[in-house]
Amino acid sequence: MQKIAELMRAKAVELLQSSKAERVLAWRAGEFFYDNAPAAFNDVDACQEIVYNEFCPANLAKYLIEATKQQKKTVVFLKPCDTYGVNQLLKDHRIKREYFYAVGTPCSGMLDVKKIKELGAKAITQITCEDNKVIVETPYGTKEFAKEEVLLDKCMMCKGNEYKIADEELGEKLEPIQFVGDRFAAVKAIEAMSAEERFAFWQEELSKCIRCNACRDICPACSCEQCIFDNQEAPVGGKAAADDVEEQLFHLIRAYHVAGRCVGCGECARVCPQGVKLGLLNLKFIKDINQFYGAYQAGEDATTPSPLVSYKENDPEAEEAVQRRG
Amino acid sequence: MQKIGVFVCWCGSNIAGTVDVAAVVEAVKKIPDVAYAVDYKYMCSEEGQKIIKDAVEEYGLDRIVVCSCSPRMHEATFRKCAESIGINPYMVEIANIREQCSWVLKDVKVATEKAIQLAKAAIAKVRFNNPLHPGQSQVVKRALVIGGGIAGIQTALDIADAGYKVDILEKEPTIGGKMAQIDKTFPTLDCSACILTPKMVDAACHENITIHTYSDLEAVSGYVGNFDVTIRKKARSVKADICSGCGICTEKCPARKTPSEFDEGLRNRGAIYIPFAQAIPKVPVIDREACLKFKTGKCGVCSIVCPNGAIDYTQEDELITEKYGAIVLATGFELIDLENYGNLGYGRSKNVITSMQLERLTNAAGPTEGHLVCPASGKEPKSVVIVSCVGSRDTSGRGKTYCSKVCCMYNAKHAMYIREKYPNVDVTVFYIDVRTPGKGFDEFQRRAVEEYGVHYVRGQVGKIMSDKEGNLTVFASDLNSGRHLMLNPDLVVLACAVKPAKDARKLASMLTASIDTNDFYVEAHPKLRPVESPTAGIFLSGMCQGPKDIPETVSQAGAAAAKVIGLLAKDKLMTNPCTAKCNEQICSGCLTCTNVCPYGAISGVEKEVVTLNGTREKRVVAVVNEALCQGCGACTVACPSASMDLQGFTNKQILAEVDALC
Amino acid sequence: MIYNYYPGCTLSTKAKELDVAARKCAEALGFPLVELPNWQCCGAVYPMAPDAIAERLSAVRALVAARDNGGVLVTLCSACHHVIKRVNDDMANVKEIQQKVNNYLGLEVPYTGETKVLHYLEVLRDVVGFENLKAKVVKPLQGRNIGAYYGCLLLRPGQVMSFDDVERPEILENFIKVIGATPVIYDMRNECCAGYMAVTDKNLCKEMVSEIQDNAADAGAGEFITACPLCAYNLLENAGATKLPVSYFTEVLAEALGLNEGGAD
Amino acid sequence: MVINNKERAEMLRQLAGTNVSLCIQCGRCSANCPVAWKMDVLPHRFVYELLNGGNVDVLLEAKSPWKCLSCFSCAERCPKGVSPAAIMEAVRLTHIRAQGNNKLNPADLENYDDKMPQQAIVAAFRKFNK
Amino acid sequence: MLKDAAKFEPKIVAFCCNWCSYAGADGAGTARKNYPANVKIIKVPCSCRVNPMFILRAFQRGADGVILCGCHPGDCHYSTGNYYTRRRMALLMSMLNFMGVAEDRFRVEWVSAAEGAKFAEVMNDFVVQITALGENVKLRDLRCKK
Repeated sequence: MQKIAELMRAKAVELLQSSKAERVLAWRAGEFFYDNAPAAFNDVDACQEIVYNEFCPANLAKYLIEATKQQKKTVVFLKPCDTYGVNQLLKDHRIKREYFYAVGTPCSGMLDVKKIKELGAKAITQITCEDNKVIVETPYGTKEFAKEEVLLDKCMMCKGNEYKIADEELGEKLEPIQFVGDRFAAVKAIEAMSAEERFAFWQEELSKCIRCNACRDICPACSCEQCIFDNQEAPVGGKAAADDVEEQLFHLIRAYHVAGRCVGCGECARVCPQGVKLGLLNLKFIKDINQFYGAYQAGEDATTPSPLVSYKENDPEAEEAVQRRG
Repeated sequence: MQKIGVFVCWCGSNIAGTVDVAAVVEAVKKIPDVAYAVDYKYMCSEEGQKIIKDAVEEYGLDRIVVCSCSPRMHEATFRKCAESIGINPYMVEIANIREQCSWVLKDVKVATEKAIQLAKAAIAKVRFNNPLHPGQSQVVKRALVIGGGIAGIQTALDIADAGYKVDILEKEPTIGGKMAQIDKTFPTLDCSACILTPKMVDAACHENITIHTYSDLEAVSGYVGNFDVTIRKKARSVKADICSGCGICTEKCPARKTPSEFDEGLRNRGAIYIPFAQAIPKVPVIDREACLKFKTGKCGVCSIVCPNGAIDYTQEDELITEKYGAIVLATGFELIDLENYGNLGYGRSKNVITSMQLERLTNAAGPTEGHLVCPASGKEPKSVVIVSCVGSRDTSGRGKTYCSKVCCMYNAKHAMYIREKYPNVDVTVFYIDVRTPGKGFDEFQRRAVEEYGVHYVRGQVGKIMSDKEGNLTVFASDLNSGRHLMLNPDLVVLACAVKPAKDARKLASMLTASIDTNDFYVEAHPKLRPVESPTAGIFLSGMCQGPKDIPETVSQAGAAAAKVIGLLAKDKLMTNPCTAKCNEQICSGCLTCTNVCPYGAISGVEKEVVTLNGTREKRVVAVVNEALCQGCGACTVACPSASMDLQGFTNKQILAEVDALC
Repeated sequence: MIYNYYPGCTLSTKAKELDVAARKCAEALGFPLVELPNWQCCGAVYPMAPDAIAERLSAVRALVAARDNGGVLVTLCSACHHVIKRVNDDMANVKEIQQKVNNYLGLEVPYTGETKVLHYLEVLRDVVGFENLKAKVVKPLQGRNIGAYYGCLLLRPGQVMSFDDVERPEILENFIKVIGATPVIYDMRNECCAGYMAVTDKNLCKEMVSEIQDNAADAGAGEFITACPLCAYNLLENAGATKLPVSYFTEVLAEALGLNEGGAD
Repeated sequence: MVINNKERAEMLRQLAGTNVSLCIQCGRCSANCPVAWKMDVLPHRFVYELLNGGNVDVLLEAKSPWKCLSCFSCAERCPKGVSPAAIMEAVRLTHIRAQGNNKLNPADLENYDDKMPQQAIVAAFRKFNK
Repeated sequence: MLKDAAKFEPKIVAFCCNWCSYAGADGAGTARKNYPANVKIIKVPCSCRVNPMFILRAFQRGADGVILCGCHPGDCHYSTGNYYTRRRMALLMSMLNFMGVAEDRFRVEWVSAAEGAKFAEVMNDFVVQITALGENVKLRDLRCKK
């Protein structure tokens, strides 16, 4: 990964110097090496601060909206999974192709520092990956974990190492993650519950929410000028009362809202400070859409219309669809 | 502060009989902003409207709620009333307390409570109503009539005579329709062809009429005043402009195994054929499925004998596009097939025939040159049984639930002209009821009995059997005498139910015209708008709307034409102002909405907009073409940011109703 | 698929030929019949009165037994088929009957018409397939003009029996073609033979059967086949001057399949 | 207890379980009945009397129900889905459900033709006896 | 306070498209085909105008049942509106099921302008169904776990 970071810096410098771009979107180190954050780099010097390691989960795609507005050609580094979000933004006409230069950036899975800490690693000083092992250095000694144990949940549903959009690719593609199981397993487990159990599950989950809006802010499909939740004219409007529709049904509405446009990146669940399993709602819609209307992956390309703005004459009726899911 | 007036109609006893209207008035008076409320016997009457107008003046009302019948009945009336006193017509809401309340409920307390709630919902909605102003759209001064039977021809002639261009679209190779097949017409017994063919010629010669025969409707888009239509002119395999209509090809064609549609299968026609002598256009057509040239590559006789070289085996279907302001459906009818009535022996014995076959058997231009014979033996019958209601008034699933309306009269006609020409032939009509309302109709039917000695037996036939020689045995009941009969007629005529043309449903889908479960087109109102489809700009003429005889069809054709003329006479149409509207300030320009608009009314336009921060910015936003938008609202739901809203049915209005009812 | 089989009372006594041939052919054609244990007589006539619950019980018991053993019930006698299929329809669609019967029987799992009732002919047509059957015919009955006699119960009411076109059936004619003979269509093939009048009004039977015999003979039939023992009885025993021979369709089937060799012919 | 005509008509309607109000009196039932020529009161009349006439005596005294073959051609070919056969059955049941009204004597069984199928005997005893 | 089950009168909102189902409801009225007063109709131009959020809002505000009626697929006055409706509502219904709330309180029915009798039948049936389910509390309680 360190090698990739070097390549990124070199590429950023090259593109800025050749005037192919005015700006670079990449990651900058945070307080610790494991809390890297998205950042914009406007000149060659600044580019030296670009970092890349197993702790760069954020998708930079959404920052391209600003680039498009400012009409500034921007270099953006995209991990394979990030490219789906870019395509979705293109499809939604929120970004324009002429204002960004996409550099495919290899990824072998991002790690979840929370998991590492939960497994007992304290005061982490260094983390290195070797094949499927993660070695964690702490003042109290070295700990070793299987990668599977400490990968981000979203990386356990990795879509592979292909870039769906890229002007060029940096270095060689890395081996795709090997622990990908059935991404709908958790959804199926809930489906198998009784109605009462399902209700109890969601009541438990959704009651944790503090309405911080992190889930919507991170989402590459949530890119409106003004969010419906902030629009008084919208059918969900009405901020005042705690018993309002918006308050009670926020997650259902949010998930429905991006149905057909959600690329399944898992970022919403990752950034939730309360650990609400809200990504399952998105996955449920993806599963239903695949099952009712045929396989569809949002962000696969920038042109195919979403299943919610298309139809077939022999689509299943609502009741039929629910039963068919079985 | 808003000033809402609520007007509660009794509709005589229709509403007041079940709803305590005074209680409704009292209840709504307590609602904030309701400045005035009153009930009256007939709000739609002039006196009722005056009450509304006076109240507006006296109380300075700015919004009106009428609790009355369905808005489909009188919304327009009350909107006009509001407009006449300076209130924007779209500031009116209707609470439907008749169809949805007094007519479906019996208990006064329950009905009154529901009426109050419906009134509350309407009041909740009207608070969010905004004045709306209809736009205008151009009217294309040309009409399309689909179907070239008597209904279509008459409609087209009436429109053309008024000075407008009109096209007739006919799927068969000739216009004329079913009336051309009929021998004589009731109640005058005059020759059908003699009165139809001059009209066919008129239509063909009319400078304002263009006829497309052997053609199908391929695609339709647009809306009232502006329909874009694609017509498929099927390949005739004969060059119409060169053909002289001499008919040599039709005589020489060696492939003669196809039953003639026009003669109801009573004789065969060639693969190249002209349906009948007076066909218009008199240009043959090659039935490619029957033609040896097309099937085997060998033959080509027609092309050899044609003196003009008009045969063209390579002709292809042609697609033509045209714009129309109005479309008339005149697609007519056909007889039901009798597959569910195997007990009647149709198809098993040639001597059991349909009424339409009888028309061809008695027609001088028919397969027997008008000699009535039994098809099996070729001999004149000695006795004929006519069976009414075959497949009509049948709710068992075998036939049609409705009365076909024309059979009683044509049965009398058939019986009469058999007796007229062959006084020795005994004719018995089995009937359930004889239904002959209409001018001179009952008199006509009575003549069959009184002057022509036709036997009318109240009863029905059961099984019809035939032996090896084709002799028929008919079991029947005679209800008036309580007897069971066994007869041996030589010919049985089945008065089959009529049904709408096969492609009626397909056309309804293409035109978004309403259609009922029997595939008859639905009129906008059964009494007050009988020749219009609920879809603006689509009109109905003839049997396609419901069973009717020729005089009725011709009247309806004229009525449909008058409606079309009324439409085409306008230069511009007021468009429905309840269109989608984009809030450009928050529109992100994602253009998801464009995917679901059936009219292509939304486009992305780069505009300078004021952002939410108050700054100006140039970006793409969705813009609705109000002339194209029909106001379905699909875009409002597709829009992720709720910047698309539907005027007249805004999110706020609908949610206000939801809140008021929950 | 398990082919639960309901022979009915007549097939185990007076119409053994119908039964024996049917079992033999079924075996040969790969759908061995499994006789329901402890079946009771269906009652021979469908009890039309909605309050006739007891009269429906034996049919329901057979249906339940079939449901619990794979869900298919094959019948052969037209009357049994008629009664069982109509009672099954009642159990599926007539709430009152469904409730009363279930209340009476006190089944562990209430019965609501789940069993699929198939006539033997339907199995031949829809499961074996006439084309496949044709391939197994070793002794085509060439030169025989056979009039299929449907009678009334096999076809009516059309909406419940949904067996074939109730006025112009063709299943037996197609069957006749498959076994190599020539079907003769005559008008009275789906008219009643006078049925149980055999017991009370022999003269009426004779009058009605004569008409059927004449009608078939006039159309060129040399013999009848039928699926109903009572039809067979009436056609034979109450015939007048015309007396075409009658056999069960399973008998001619066995003949065509070559299963009669060494049999008790 | 005296049961009036109206009540008896209602009892028959219940017992028949077919909706007579659908009847349009077309007479197809009577035309189709293969034994109509042996009947004193034709099938359509059985529907009519329960629908309008209320002359239940005519039905109860008629010989027709004892001629009816339950062949269902009347019901099958009724354009309205009414079953005159069910009314015939209701009339039969009205008779035989009353004590001592059996039409067949089990002792006669031995006189029956020995080829007579069980089916015929069971059927006849169902139709004519309680 | 728990309502007396026997006297429970459910609140039911019916969204009806103007061209088919609202006309069908008028037809039910004209033919005097009774259905309970519990059903209150909100007119929309087309079933595709009905935002799933409207339905959620109705439930959240106390509706015990919501039914959406439109033209039969293929017969939409606007050609394609109800096709979109069908997809939107299938996903909504499936999600309500997934969350263990109210999917059986929500129904989609296609009722044409000619089907007045069907309209009344559907409403009668729906009222029976909702009455049997009792008061709707789940959607309101979804985030109320203390």
